[in-house]
Amino acid sequence: MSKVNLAVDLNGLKLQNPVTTASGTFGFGLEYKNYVDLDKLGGVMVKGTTLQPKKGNPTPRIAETPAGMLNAIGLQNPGVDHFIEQTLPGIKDKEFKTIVNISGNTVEDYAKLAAKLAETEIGAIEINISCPNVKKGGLAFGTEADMAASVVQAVRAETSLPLITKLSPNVVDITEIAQAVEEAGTDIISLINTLLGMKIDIERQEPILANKVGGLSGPAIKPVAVRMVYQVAQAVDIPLIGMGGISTVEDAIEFFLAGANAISVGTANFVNPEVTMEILKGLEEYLIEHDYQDINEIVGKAVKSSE
Amino acid sequence: MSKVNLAVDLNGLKLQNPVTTASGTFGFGLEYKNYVDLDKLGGVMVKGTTLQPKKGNPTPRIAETPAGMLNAIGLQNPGVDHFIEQTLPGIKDKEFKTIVNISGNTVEDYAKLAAKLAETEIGAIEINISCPNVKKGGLAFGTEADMAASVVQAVRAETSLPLITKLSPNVVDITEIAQAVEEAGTDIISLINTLLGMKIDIERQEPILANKVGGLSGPAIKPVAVRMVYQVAQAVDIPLIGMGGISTVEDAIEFFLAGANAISVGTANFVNPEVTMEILKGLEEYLIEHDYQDINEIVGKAVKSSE
Amino acid sequence: MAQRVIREIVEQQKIGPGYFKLVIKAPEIVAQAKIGQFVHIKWIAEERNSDPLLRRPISINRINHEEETITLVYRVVGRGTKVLSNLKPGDQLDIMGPLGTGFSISEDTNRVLVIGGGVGIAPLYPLVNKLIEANKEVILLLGAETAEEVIDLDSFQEFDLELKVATMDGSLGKQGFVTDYLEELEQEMDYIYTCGPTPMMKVIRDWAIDFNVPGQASLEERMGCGTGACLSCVCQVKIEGKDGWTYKQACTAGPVFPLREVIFDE
Amino acid sequence: MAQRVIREIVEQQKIGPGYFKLVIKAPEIVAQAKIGQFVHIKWIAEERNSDPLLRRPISINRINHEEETITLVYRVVGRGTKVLSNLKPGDQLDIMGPLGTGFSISEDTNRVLVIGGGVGIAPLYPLVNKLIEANKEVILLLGAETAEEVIDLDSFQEFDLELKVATMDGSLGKQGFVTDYLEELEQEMDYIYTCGPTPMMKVIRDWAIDFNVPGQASLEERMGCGTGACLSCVCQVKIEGKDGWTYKQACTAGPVFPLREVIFDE
Ligand SMILES: Cc1cc2nc3c(=O)[nH]c(=O)nc-3n(C[C@H](O)[C@H](O)[C@H](O)COP(=O)(O)OP(=O)(O)OC[C@H]3O[C@@H](n4cnc5c(N)ncnc54)[C@H](O)[C@@H]3O)c2cc1C
Ligand SMILES: Cc1cc2nc3c(=O)[nH]c(=O)nc-3n(C[C@H](O)[C@H](O)[C@H](O)COP(=O)(O)OP(=O)(O)OC[C@H]3O[C@@H](n4cnc5c(N)ncnc54)[C@H](O)[C@@H]3O)c2cc1C
Ligand SMILES: Cc1cc2nc3c(=O)[nH]c(=O)nc-3n(C[C@H](O)[C@H](O)[C@H](O)COP(=O)(O)O)c2cc1C
Ligand SMILES: Cc1cc2nc3c(=O)[nH]c(=O)nc-3n(C[C@H](O)[C@H](O)[C@H](O)COP(=O)(O)O)c2cc1C
Ligand code: FES
Ligand code: FES
Repeated sequence: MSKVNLAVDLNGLKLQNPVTTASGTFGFGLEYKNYVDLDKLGGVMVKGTTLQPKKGNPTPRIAETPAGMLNAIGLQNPGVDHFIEQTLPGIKDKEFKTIVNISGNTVEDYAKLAAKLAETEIGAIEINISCPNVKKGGLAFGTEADMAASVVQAVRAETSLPLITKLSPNVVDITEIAQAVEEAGTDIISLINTLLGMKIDIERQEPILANKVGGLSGPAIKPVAVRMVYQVAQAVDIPLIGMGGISTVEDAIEFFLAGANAISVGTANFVNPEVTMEILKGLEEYLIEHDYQDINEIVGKAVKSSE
Repeated sequence: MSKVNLAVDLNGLKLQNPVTTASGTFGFGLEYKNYVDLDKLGGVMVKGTTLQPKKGNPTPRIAETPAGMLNAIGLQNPGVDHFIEQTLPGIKDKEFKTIVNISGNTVEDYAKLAAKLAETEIGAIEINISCPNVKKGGLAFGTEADMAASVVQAVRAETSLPLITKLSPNVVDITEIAQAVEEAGTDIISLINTLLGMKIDIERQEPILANKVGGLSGPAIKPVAVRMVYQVAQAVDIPLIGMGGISTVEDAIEFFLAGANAISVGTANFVNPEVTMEILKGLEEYLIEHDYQDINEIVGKAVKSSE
Repeated sequence: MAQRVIREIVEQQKIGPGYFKLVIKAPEIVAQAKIGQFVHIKWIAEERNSDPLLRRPISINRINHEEETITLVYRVVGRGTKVLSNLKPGDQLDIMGPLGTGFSISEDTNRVLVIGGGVGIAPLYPLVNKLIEANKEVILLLGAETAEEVIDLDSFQEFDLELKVATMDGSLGKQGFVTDYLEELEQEMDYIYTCGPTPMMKVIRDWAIDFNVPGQASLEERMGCGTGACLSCVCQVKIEGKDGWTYKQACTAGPVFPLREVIFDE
Repeated sequence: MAQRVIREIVEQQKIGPGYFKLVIKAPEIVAQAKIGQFVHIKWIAEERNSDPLLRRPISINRINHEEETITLVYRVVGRGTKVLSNLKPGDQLDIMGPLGTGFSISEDTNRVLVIGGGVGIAPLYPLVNKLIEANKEVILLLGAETAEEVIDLDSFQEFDLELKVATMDGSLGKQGFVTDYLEELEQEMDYIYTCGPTPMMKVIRDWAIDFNVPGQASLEERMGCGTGACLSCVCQVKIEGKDGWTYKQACTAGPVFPLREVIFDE
């Protein structure tokens, strides 16, 4: 038994603890079962799911960069129907909350996805309005406040499941988008998705990724992510799930202090498949050492201290 | 004597070679004299200069991040008059081109700065419309196309010196700003300035920087910078000076292949004060090994190959 | 079952120009490993430095049950393999494995062709060993840049098999591509195994289709997770159905795929 | 003249809890170094890894002209100093230096107070040595957490000076702050030198102003370039003029500043 409370209630989405895994980095929940005691996770954001099956981009799909990586997977997934029929039955009895990350090319796509998921036993829907790897739509939704809001409204109309809206960092003012999606009815905001980047092979003299550009993730982007969580925490009243480069418990704590109510681990799973368990243990230790009873006590502390 | 041509002509700004040092990282040109044969540099962008002397921000002004650093210097500088009277006489006879990086709070500030510099013996003016560390103005100019354009026009009206406009990466679509400043009359575009970031001290539970947020630079941001150079190279017809995380000759070559006509080295000077000389040597070697006679031959190669 | 362990390096030896052999004491991996599988490794970084960031996939070259060691043979091609080559006996290595499907050996085949190119020879020793144990007639074709780069040459020579080598510089065997030997084959083959550079495997696949020989190819793709989660390592494989092909993860559905079903960037 | 050199580590020794002594063969630095100066160092990174990225400033603790070595004494507080502590004799270190102004010694002073706290004691040995050589009457006050953390205690005890120690845990000397000794001073002082934690130096500065004693303080600030270019290491120093103060670079105008002119975060 844990001596401190780690459970969080994110505007209706109740997680046994605030440690979740980021969409696209943890498959559909079971891939890491040899490394992680899955039942101990707070939540799993499954791979971005679309209406129709998607093959994704040609390879190479990833490239390594200083303290980071680029990916251009292109949303390869077997489609939402396959997910509901084949994948969900295998994970719905796990202790973690299954959060389905959805992507569409049109507002209607998002609405249809939500309608299909509305009656399933999932924990929440995460609206990905920020995937930089889909040519049509994707990025634009996440970078314009009214587009973002209309996606959220359309999804909201279809379901009473907790709604998470995932923001893109490729914007001038992330608080503007955050406020727009809050108003449009999202229950939770998650941030950040990847920054758009490129790496060039200087011998072949062309971009390494087949898709040319890709999303930058990993420790390199952590300062940008922390800054955005810090800003959004002051701009909205709904809970935040912070992510971007979290690789250690110290990183995770930075996000809580910046105002995140829960965190998500992405790229770090690749580097250390046991990282989520280490963060969970480290969080408890930090709280005990610093005399807190509850993880919620440290949320936003760095915002308050600097006001 | 070099066996290959490294000289570049950036729309009138002639540099003996394309290796320059980024504003704010190389002082006013002489600080590195013990480490660098200054006369071998192509150009030096001096520390951001303002109309009035500025004290800058309180300390801590920097923080280290994974493969990067945050800075919030806050444009400490002795003011443009001091620069012209005291600093310039000491550097104007150097072989490198002196490029004066200017910052203002209003369009008028920029115009006045340009007017003062117009008759001096400098190589070019670099308009910093992207400094994230000044509360008023600064960032906004660089993130809105018409604001950016009006600054450029105002400066253009005051001087026939080569004009470089330095773009902020904290935008949705950098090509839009690039096209706006091209149309407004800039001769050259330099990019990128720093990404806005934050680091939190988890023991003190507050941001490390006194200014809370700062600009992220160094290898971490290189993929974002390369991507932006690649995009802007396809959107405008004027020369580009690429920067952001360049620490080795391989990094520099990525920028040339992405479409930069010259490069600028920032944070890497702190890590290895001799880095500019190493890049210069490495560029020659790369060109010779790959049978090029002229650095200009490799500019934009990765753009062409992937069209 | 794959796991993550942190285990000690027993031996690190330079075995050729840029080629290294690394022996690691790893009982858990040894207990599980099958021929053709790989490990996903990371040096223990000083103070959690995150550059270079990702793990590196390397095939298992030897499984030694007595010593409880596995051996990796790798070529230094970039930053990660360079860091790896600087490690010394006593240093710890972070290992995920054993991963992937590995090679499978069918009862019904007799005359088996094994073709390896460059560093792609690394996973072949355990395979050839098993084939010989199973009394197959093995024809082994090895290709490399130079004689020094023919991994495990001595060990292969100890087997009772037909061995032909091709090197690009002609320093050993025929000068040229290993696939040049395909034309010279005098007998019909029941089965092919191959691992090596894509252009080589492409030629072999085409030949296998032409002569209707089944087989297995071990592919390489950039990997993130190594567990099937990230979809970075996918390879194009023919299937029945609308498009006629699908992407499969090299880390879990591969790295070994049915040779004639592999599509190479076409 | 400061320069950048890559030189070999001769000795690395743990000298206390988290405290290390590093001896480096560096003739060029030795030839130039003045008391109170520092070096800006970086371990040679494996394959240019860029995490941690920046150099670390460390004071010169000893300059040995015969051996052509400099000694650094440092405390492990974060990732950089941890990596440093893992280096071994024979490893190379990338050094910029000698940097900064250093301490200056005036002819006109006789009774000199030297106060060091924690790792701030590190640069004081060469200073005290020089003061003794110049026949000054030295009163040396040293403060630390525990007895084990009083750097160079043995060496200082060999000098002919008045030495008082305060430790927070009382394991050596008086229990409490080293500044508590200020009240007990029986004689007037001509000059003060100090290096240590900011709260300590603040008390000393106030005392120096009250008792009108001139002096020098060696300050710490986060550093980027170490050459005056980046303006990250600035300290607030009083000057004549409109605002009454200005920012000066600790790396070039400091790290030693006139004690009574320093403004500490006020
Ligand atoms: C299943 C499998 C088994 C392998 N077995 C061996 C082996 O036994 N011996 C051996 O020498 N090599 C093997 N490789 C290739 C080896 O993984 C790469 O050479 C190595 O990752 C290069 O890393 P680097 O840091 O030196 O190069 P860098 O170019 O610095 O690597 C940058 C990134 O690209 C990836 N990458 C680069 N080249 C390759 C490649 N050819 N294949 C996969 N990823 C690559 C790296 O893993 C890393 O993420 C295998 C690859 C796979 C997929
Ligand atoms: C002129 C000068 C002389 C110094 N002399 C000594 C000495 O002789 N012995 C010794 O143990 N320490 C000395 N220090 C402090 C030493 O530089 C820091 O302890 C060290 O940089 C911490 O690095 P880290 O990677 O372990 O810590 P981290 O916290 O991981 O460092 C992160 C970043 O903050 C900077 N930083 C953190 N703490 C300090 C600090 N106190 N001062 C300056 N920068 C800091 C680091 O340089 C780095 O850029 C000196 C500092 C200065 C400015
Ligand atoms: C390989 C990979 C695939 C990803 N796929 C998705 C996705 O399908 N949907 C999504 O919203 N985010 C996706 N992301 C973004 C992550 O969920 C996360 O927002 C981002 O990587 C930042 O976190 P990190 O630095 O911890 O990885 C993906 C990231 C990676 C590395
Ligand atoms: C300490 C520091 C100070 C800077 N000051 C300025 C400045 O005054 N004006 C400006 O336009 N850019 C300034 N920059 C941004 C750099 O010129 C450069 O655009 C950025 O750091 C990215 O390059 P890098 O990754 O090579 O450092 C500064 C950067 C640093 C690290
Ligand atoms: S490496 Fe992640 S799916 Fe294969
Ligand atoms: S460290 Fe750059 S100015 Fe002092």
